[in-house]
Amino acid sequence: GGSGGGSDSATPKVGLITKTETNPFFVKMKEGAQKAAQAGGMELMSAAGKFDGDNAAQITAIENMVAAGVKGILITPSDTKAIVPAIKKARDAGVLVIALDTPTEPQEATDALFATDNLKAGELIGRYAKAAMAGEPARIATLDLAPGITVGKLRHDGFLKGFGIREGDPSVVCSQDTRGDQAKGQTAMENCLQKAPDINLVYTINEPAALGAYTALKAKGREKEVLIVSVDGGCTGVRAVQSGQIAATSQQYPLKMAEDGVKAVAAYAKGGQKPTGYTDTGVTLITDKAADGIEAEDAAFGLANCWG
Amino acid sequence: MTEPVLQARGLVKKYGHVTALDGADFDLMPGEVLAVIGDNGAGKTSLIKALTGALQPDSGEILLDGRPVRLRDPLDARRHGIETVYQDLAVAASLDIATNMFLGRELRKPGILGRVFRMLDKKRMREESAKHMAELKIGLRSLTQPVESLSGGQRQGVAVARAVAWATNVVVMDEPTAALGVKESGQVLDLIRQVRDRGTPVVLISHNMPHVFEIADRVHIQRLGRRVAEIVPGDHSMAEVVAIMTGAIQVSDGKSVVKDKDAAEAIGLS
Amino acid sequence: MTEPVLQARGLVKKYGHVTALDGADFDLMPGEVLAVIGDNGAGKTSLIKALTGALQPDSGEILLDGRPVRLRDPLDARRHGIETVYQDLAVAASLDIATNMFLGRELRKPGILGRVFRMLDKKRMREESAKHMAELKIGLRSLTQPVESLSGGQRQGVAVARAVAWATNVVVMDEPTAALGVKESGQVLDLIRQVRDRGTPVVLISHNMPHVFEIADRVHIQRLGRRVAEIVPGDHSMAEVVAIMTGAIQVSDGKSVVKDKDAAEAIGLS
Amino acid sequence: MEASLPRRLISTPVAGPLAALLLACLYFGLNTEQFFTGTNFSLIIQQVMVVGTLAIGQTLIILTAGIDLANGAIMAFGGIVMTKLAVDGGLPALLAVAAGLAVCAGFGLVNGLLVTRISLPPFIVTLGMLNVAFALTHIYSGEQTITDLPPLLTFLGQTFQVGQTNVTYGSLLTILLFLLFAYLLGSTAWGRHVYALGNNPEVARLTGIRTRRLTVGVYTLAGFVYGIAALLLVSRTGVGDPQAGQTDNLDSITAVVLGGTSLFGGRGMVLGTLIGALIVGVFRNGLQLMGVPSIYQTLITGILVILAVAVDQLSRRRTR
Amino acid sequence: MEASLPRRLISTPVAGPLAALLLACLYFGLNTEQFFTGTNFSLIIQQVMVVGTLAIGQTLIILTAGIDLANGAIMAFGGIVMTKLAVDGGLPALLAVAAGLAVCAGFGLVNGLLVTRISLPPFIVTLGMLNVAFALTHIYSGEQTITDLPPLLTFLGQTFQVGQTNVTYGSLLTILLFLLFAYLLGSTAWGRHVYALGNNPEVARLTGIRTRRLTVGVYTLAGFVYGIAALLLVSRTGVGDPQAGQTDNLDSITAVVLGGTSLFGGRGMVLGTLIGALIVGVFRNGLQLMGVPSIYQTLITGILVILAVAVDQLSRRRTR
Ligand SMILES: Nc1ncnc2c1ncn2[C@@H]1O[C@H](COP(=O)(O)OP(=O)(O)OP(=O)(O)O)[C@@H](O)[C@H]1O
Ligand SMILES: Nc1ncnc2c1ncn2[C@@H]1O[C@H](COP(=O)(O)OP(=O)(O)OP(=O)(O)O)[C@@H](O)[C@H]1O
Ligand SMILES: [Mg+2]
Ligand SMILES: [Mg+2]
Repeated sequence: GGSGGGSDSATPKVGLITKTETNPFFVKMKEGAQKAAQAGGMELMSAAGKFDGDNAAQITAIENMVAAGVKGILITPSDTKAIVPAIKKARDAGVLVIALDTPTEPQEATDALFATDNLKAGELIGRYAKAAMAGEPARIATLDLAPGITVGKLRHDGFLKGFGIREGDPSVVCSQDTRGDQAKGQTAMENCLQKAPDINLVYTINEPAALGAYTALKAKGREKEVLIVSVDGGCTGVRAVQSGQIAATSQQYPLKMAEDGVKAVAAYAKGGQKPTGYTDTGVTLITDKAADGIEAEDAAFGLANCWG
Repeated sequence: MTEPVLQARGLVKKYGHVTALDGADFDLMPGEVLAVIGDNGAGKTSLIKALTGALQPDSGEILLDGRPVRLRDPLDARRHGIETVYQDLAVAASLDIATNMFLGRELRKPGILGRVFRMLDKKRMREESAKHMAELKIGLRSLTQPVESLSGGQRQGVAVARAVAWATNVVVMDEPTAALGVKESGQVLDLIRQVRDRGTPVVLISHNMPHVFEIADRVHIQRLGRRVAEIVPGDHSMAEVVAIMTGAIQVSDGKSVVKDKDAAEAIGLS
Repeated sequence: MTEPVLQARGLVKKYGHVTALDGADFDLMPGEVLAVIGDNGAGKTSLIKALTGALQPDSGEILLDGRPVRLRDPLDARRHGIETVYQDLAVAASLDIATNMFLGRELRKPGILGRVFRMLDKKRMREESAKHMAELKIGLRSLTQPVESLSGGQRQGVAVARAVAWATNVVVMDEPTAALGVKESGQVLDLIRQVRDRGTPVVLISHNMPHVFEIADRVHIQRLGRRVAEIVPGDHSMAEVVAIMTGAIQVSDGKSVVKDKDAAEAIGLS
Repeated sequence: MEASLPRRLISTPVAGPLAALLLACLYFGLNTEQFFTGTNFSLIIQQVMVVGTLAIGQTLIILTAGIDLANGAIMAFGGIVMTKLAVDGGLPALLAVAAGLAVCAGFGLVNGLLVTRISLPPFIVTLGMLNVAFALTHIYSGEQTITDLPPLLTFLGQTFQVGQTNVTYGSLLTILLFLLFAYLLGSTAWGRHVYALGNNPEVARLTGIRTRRLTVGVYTLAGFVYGIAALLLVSRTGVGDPQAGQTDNLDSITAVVLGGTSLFGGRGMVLGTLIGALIVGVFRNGLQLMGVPSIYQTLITGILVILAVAVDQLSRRRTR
Repeated sequence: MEASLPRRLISTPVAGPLAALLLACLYFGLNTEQFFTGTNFSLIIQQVMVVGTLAIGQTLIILTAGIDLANGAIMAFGGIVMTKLAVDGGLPALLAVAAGLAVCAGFGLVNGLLVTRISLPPFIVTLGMLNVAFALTHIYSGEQTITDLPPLLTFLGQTFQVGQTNVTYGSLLTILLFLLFAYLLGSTAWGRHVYALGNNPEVARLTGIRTRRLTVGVYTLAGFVYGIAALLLVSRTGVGDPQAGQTDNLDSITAVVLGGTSLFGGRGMVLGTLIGALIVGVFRNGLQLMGVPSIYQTLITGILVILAVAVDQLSRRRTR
């Protein structure tokens, strides 16, 4: 390529737009995309929102990438509905658009979807938690993401579904937003424990929040009695599963999503076919304390496949 | 006896424990130059702020042409034709001279531009400002320079020119010459005479006794938040007036009464 | 001839197109009260700002006791024992009187509290401030009230008291009595005399000619950014001095030379 | 009396920001092929129009020595009100838009009243309102993005052709708003009063300006402008988005300050704000076109914000 | 001369915030069982200690009429530097901490130099630095959370017993820091100069204060305090977290302003900031104990921020 990452029009370009630029999940996704792009002789452009839910920045990124002449755009939509018109414009301009990780609404707004099912990820740990509690009455705290963010809602709903309860069930004694931040997760858990000291099951939106919760529990000396379940499958998280801090987590595969996505764009750029439909990149329950009747892999498997 | 243009009865204003005005009276006769004098902190500024709507007295009443009025803010006073040069806060520093001159009473362009689009007539405002400033003979390089780049005296000049230009009823000046040079002070005094000659009474606060004796028709002496005397300069010597001001002697019914003998001696009376 | 304490040669200061100082000279003799007079905008403030480190002249040199010095900031001047009362910016409004008096030279508690913990001796600072303020005979209710709640004159008093209290070499005052009442002005003039009598020379900028003639040993007349004359008050009448100031007459070798005949006549000379 | 045009241009406070903008354009133009195209410029304007419009209101408030941290949140709420009333509430689109504008102006009014009646610092009032508007947005929308908008709500997102380039009506409206406010601030008595107020409220009061009423008016008008920004946002994205505008408060302040307006009030120009907004937009667009990874874009943006204002400052110091 | 103690307490600027804090405590105490317990109070202090410590630096800067938008980002970077050097870099823990503190102080120094040497507005400098520090954090950490810290780095998170209650050493350090800065600002010449500087920089300069040097010193010291906040954060969470501190700039400003310090500089007290930080912590804790959903917590916090300052203002107006 030319100077400064230049604009050698010979190399086809592929764009990757993530929700934020700082979440390890998306960083891993970018790494995967970068590698695949190099292998496929393509130039990767990347962009991200400033915060989870930053639709405007994603629209801006799509526009700029179309202006830069990309062949295809891979996007993890921050707002599954709000992004649709911008995607439509890009597709009208002949750009292939693939949703990664999170589907748009409607799903057909993109050419294809390579994703984990977040609802299913939540459901897995919900079912696991139900089995692991073994009939003991649950006192649940949910440490959620932030108001109105799709992933957070899907995982939360999935967890409740898997656990067999509904929103508003009295066994959920404390719910708090954490923005997926470890310090905020810790504060939330501390306050939850003040409110309901007998909490015995904690659902967390991601592993940093889970580790925050663990720290709060440990300060109370209750870390052994409380079951923490989470979603994501980052390496830090899996290590926490291995050391018993987190009981189980649903592992996702951002690397694979990105690699597949870039390959699809590369194929399309070479005059190939547009991919279509939904490709599930899978989700795996990771735990070292298997529960009866729940399919799971152990932490060793998790570490071998973890991201971040 | 003619009726006072502007009158106050029993004005009281307290700031926490400090009593700035303690039942102050005030009378301004038509067409006169009334000097208000008094020590620092005597309540001169507070008095005229109350008279010009800049301050709400706690009690007491203000009468304009014999009718009680309530001046809720400076705009009310302005509407009654009272214009004021305030002691400290006279001009908006980052705005230019012409803008300051016309602040709150901007001229609009004639015709549709002004009436519908409310467009300012900057050129005319500049020209008229130049005229007013020229009357004061304050040398200025440009009317478009911000006031903050003027010397203290020049700034004071802008405030004086503004008040004189607009007053229709009363002009009040709180130490207008404090920052002015000899020449410029002389011009302000001339201007005050001109204003009086066109029939508008002037209230002048000043610490400069020669100025006061030169120009005032009557002198209001303020002390400890009150009017302690009203005198005509010709009837009293400067030393006597200063003595009244500082409380060394007291006045009752227009006659001086020695109160504090030591003090009176100290300043050379007796 | 004795050597000047403070001297300046050819000071130049330009603000954009405005030339505030245009080759100004300055000489202050030991133990004298030197008045600096001139029209508004003549460059008096700019001159003394340059002499006290508050302003960096574009060119020219400043000599202290005959030796060239560079005053990079007001602290440098202070270290040389030069204390200044500035025209506008004298005090920090939200701080109390005692704090303002001691700003930049705070007293610390004796012993370990002061030396190691650098603890302020607030009580002593309050007491000493009270003493200094009392010398000026400015009535104050409390030394702990913020300066912003004082009247203009009281505020000026604080600045004057501070300068006088600390000066060891030169006191410079830029219109210190502009906002002061008759009594308070008198006290400042007394204070200036006291300072001179203890051997410290004083530079006094003032527009008040009676004051200048009452107190000054010599007068520096500033005009259009330059010193146009140095006179002794006794040798000239007030009218003559004003004429020099406004450019109506010129001085060469200590003798007045009429320059602008009309102007001279207008102010009553000839 | 009047200085010559070039002299006036140099001494105008907008000169520095303008120079920064032109330099940035030049740099990106030399380093990427796609930058200097009509389509790309049209794009940049579309991308800055929402923050730019918010920044108009922000300029008004900053000129009075205030600050508005709530503008993005107020806009988001206004957008939800418009879209939800039109789609779920079954209101005619025009009425829904009017309601959205009214709600935004209402927020401005409340801000103004709190600032003047209780003498609260604008920072605190708008910080509180930021949370209030954010929460109301999420409660009222039920976290749902609102889609399938009637055409009137997206009209401003439509384009018309200028030469080869598609320009949206929204871009045009934004430019017109800037010109309108430049006129109001520069050539009407109201504008003079706003400057005087920000310069020194006590002076303004003493010269007979009704400062409280003026302040309330400024905040209300700013709120109304945020309502227009909401409409622009809705028509740009085609949806009502409860997540919108979360960083727009700082972004709009950045635009205002990059445009040379003083945060202490009383000094500045609204056209400077337009330039400030464009600077941010040009950097984002140019860096993206050059393929700079987004974290480095953040780094560079940070440095450039400082540099842009530094150049401005240093150049002013020289001409002084 | 000296006013009586009760009179002084009422006239002190901290009275309003203190009243607000006590009222809030009373309310939550009456409405939840768990609020009035030693453990809960210890918890609240732990929860506010990081933002509280940041707010100490913020207070210093706001007293000089500045503002710091970068403090959270600087802290995050400092935390990453400490933990990464200790864990990946193999540096002795003490040295790693020292390096982290130095980096934070260095950021403060750069801010101070930019503010004084080029006369840039603090808002712009720290807005730029916010981006710079944020980007550096993510680039240097490679987005990895750093775990398995040596004990020294988490020592401040350890607890000791006071009666029935576990108190962390970090909480103690935070309180001590507040007392130290209350002393420095209230009883040393340096403190007087900071107030004078914020009050009117020109007056300060003319009275012989080296205002530039003082300003640079204040920013550097503030940066150092952010370094301590970084250590507190690391020991509280037990990890080095690149995502930390993203909302702490506004949170710390909120604490400062709730504590009665003027954003225009020169007026305020650092103990007010402690109270301001506690107000926020008490509300968050109390509302959660009452089971109020997150989004309503946001709403209520917004209203209460306004109310707290309004009550303060109104009570002052009455005593005037
Ligand atoms: N805003 C205020 N807050 C508190 N006290 C005030 C305020 N304004 C004036 N005062 C006090 O009220 C008294 C009268 O003040 P005022 O300014 O009216 O005096 P003055 O006669 O104009 O004095 P000067 O000749 O110095 O201007 C003074 O003691 C002053 O300290
Ligand atoms: N900061 C500044 N910027 C621009 N011009 C200035 C500045 N300071 C002073 N001037 C100009 O320099 C000239 C001299 O000002 P200076 O303040 O020294 O006069 P002065 O003799 O003290 O006047 P006064 O008696 O009114 O105080 C004036 O024309 C003034 O407008
Ligand atoms: Mg007065
Ligand atoms: Mg002067």
